Amino acid sequence: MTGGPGAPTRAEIMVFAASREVRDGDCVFVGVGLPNLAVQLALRLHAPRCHLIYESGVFGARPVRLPISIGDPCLVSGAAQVLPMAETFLYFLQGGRTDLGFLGAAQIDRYGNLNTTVVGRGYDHPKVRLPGAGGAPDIALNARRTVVIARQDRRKFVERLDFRTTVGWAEGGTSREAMGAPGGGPTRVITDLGVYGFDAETREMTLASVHPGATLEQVREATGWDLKVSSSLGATEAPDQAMLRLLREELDPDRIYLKG
Amino acid sequence: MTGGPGAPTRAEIMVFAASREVRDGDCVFVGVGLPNLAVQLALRLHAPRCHLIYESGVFGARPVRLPISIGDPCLVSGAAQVLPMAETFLYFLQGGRTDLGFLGAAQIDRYGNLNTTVVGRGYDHPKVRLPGAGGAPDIALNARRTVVIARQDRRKFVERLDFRTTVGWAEGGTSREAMGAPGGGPTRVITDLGVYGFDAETREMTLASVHPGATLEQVREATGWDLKVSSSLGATEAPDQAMLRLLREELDPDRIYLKG
Amino acid sequence: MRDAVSRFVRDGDTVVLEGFTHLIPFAAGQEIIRQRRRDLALVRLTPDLLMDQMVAAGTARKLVFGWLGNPGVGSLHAVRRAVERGYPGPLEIEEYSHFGLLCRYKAAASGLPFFPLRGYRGTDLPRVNPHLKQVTCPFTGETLDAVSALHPDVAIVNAQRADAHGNTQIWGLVGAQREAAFAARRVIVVVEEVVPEDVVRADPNRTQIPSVVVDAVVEEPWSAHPSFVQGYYDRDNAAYLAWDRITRDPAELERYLDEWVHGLPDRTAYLARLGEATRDRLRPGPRLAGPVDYGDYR
Amino acid sequence: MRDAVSRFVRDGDTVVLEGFTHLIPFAAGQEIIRQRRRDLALVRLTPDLLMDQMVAAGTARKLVFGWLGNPGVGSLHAVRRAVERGYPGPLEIEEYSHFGLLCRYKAAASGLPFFPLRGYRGTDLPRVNPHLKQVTCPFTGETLDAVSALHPDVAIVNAQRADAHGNTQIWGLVGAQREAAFAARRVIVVVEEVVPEDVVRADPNRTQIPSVVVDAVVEEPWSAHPSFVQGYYDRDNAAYLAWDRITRDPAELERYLDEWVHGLPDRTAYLARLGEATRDRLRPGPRLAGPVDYGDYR
Repeated sequence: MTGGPGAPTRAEIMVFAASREVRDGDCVFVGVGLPNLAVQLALRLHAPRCHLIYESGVFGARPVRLPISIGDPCLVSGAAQVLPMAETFLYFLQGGRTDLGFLGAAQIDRYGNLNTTVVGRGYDHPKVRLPGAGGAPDIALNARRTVVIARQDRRKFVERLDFRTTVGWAEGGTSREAMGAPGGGPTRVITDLGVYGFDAETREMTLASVHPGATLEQVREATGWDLKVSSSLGATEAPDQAMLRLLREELDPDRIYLKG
Repeated sequence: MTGGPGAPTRAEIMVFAASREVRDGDCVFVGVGLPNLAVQLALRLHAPRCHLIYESGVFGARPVRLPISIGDPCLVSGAAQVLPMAETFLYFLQGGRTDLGFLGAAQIDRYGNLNTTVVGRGYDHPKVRLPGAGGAPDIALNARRTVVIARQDRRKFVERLDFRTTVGWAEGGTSREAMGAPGGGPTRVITDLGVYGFDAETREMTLASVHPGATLEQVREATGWDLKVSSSLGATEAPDQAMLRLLREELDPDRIYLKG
Repeated sequence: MRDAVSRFVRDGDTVVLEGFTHLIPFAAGQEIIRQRRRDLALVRLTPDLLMDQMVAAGTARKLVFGWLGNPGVGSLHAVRRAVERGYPGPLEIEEYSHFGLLCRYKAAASGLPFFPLRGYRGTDLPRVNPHLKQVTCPFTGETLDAVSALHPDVAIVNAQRADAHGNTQIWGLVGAQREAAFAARRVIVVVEEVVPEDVVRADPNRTQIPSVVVDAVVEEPWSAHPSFVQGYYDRDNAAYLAWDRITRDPAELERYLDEWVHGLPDRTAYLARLGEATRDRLRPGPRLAGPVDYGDYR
Repeated sequence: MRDAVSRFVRDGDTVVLEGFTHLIPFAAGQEIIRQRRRDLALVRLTPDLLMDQMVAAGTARKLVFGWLGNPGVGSLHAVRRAVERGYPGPLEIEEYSHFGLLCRYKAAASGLPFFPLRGYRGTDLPRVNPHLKQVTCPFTGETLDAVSALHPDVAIVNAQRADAHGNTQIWGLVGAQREAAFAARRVIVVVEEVVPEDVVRADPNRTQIPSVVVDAVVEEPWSAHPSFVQGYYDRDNAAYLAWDRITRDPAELERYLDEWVHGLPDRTAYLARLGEATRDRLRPGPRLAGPVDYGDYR
């Protein structure tokens, strides 16, 4: 399945892996881009009754084109409900009605804490000013499960964040619980190299599978700390031809999100 | 103007006096019954641009019949806005957008504090169980001005309330301010015998005018404390024939609220 | 309706029945009476005739409310008898202002343990209700009032229409239905009409309650009678006035419950008994909202 | 528009320009640039291209925000230059999550000095922002996050339509417009169409903002371009993509402002320059909401 013209790209493997995190019936807080593709794929495959929630205020979206932002008008036309943004956060997220949230990050540490604020240690004079928090801190705190999707390299997978925008498992162990965080914490990290879980006790990120075409060595090279690896490390399941056709021909025909 | 078949009744004088409390442009939190008639009258006479707000969630109502409750469907059809009830309280009332609120009471004391909860001192085993708070405590606390409309007798105008449901000027003087009440406090009490203001310093209820047909002696008789009387005590202005025609023929033709 | 009440309303539950003057869940309340549920804590901003019936029928251990009356008419005699004289049995009460009780729903719907407001200071209400406390603003140091969250076991709300999944649309007074539904563990929606999904999805801003919080959708026309449904029927004022008379005498109230609730199998029988003439009298003329365009974005 | 901005927006003001991806007040923001307002504190959940323009044009002393980017495209280069290098001048920033900033509007709209939420614990945000503190629940003893109220001097919001009094209707994403309007001291509403009062009053549940909080109603079609208006026009993605290119070079950005803002007297000239073909490309096909009946109650 790897190699040949029909072989899945790493972006496609990421989207497929992310789609497997969606369970049927889930209320999913969807971000734009890869998470949106992942949820669309899940809807067509194994989770036809999952509900798409966008922080812009949309519940039960049925977009007939690929949305370009989380507020695209195609998410509204034909949706089940549009709410004021505040109520989307208050009732769906903080009210405990969200099963799954997807997040991205510029930096992530071994406990799944995220930085999307600044690169460089000086907050007031950052080397790079990133977009900031958006919906992420609240999604990470309140959703039952969160999945982080990010391309992986050493500048992104860091020993220490320059700024903690969004809490994951905090300092690991029971530290997240101790701060009274209501949601369930990060359950998966999906990159272009592999899929990670978190140790049930230490809450440290643990490599669960490596994508077809990538090696454990590449993964370690792209990680800024001494990476824990699962004793049952396997290869990430890749999408089959039917799924690829769905992704390429129906969901993102213009390759807007599947460039890489 | 008093006497003769066209003479105003005491209920009509009350409604007219209440209508004079509405200023043009006011946002008025309207209760049903006499306050509603008063506001309708004000709209037709001197306050064509006042806005009717009902705690049921209606802003800018234009009822084409006499509403039977604060949630009558005739208040919705043709209104400028319908809001969730919570937002009506949060934004219009607590947010400081309400100029005037009307209240009723089963008991009132000299500082304009109100009881609509129980008659008899035992809360758990009351002699009479009254309706309770409704919207009153919040209106009294947050509106810029409040006007109390009540028929007057000694059991209603009491030295001491059996229960304080709604705060007026608290214990008088600066005690209301001291508790951090944002609204302006009660400005008028209108009964079937007279109209009252509140002393600018002591905040004690003070008789400002006696209705045509009633006497100061009657008023004192119907008051359970030693009543303060304004040095400039006058007669309450009565509605003229045109206003009476409006009230009787257009606003309450079935005499639903103007029975008395 | 029978199935929904039987499955989702249990003895001892805390049950919110909302709808502010509009869309009062009479059919659901009467089904609860018919199924002889007991020891319920009934919660409603304005108890109205419905709670008078449910208290008289012995379903309630406790009444949680904001304003207790027959709106525009007078007292709720059955509730008053229970509170004043413990007749026919004791009834615990817990009272708020409308806004205070609303804020309890709002806190629960929002996953907050409390909600801050300006509402109770200077009154005797906190003296008789442990759910009213105060909280200090961490920025200004100011003291505000606060209510605790109320998480009902069940919320029952009426609406004009829903799709089969429970996406529920209301126009006219929306009251506290959305907050109550999001606050509750189980939700029953009772509608005048179940409509195709496309009807709801053609106007998503009208949806008050999303399918995902709804456990049962019951289609039951006229289920809010004698209250009203905007655009469908008017309040039956004659019934509100008659209630005042009926309930002054406990024996007559018993007869009413026997004839109109226990003696009838369901709402269809109630409507037949109510008669077509009454329904004709209550139907308003049309007053249509203009359509708006959401746009077809491809 | 010229009069509304001239009368209601003053140097040094805190100005909220809301609209989440939808109904972004571009025409109003560009008029503020044209009138050379200075030292504004600009507040917006998602600064977007509009704030990039306003910062580049030197109107802003401070930016208050939740997420800083060109949605679906990339960075806001002008804002980044200001924050990273103080170019062309210093820019103070104050940042929140979307929910946190929303709660600041909500507190102010509700007359509360703070709003409780679950949002910041375990992050570095409170370290750099004094408006993020904690509050203790008086019932459970639990510690919650809290934000202070934000009372802007001015809120500018776009909408599909309003009547001449300012009763304003929005469908599609309603964002934070209602909260921002109730929170503000002065409100400017910019609409695609001013409609007769009867159109608004035929559907009062659609009204987001009531006349009583509105100081000026400006009718200006296409005033949200290059963002979108549900049912009227789509987002102009080409413009969002072009912005990324234009703003990489400060000189080119200057030229843009000269040509498209300072060099044009008003929005009519902007639309003429934009051209009919672009507008045709952005118009969606129709997708109508069905009408509902409010009933004629007499």
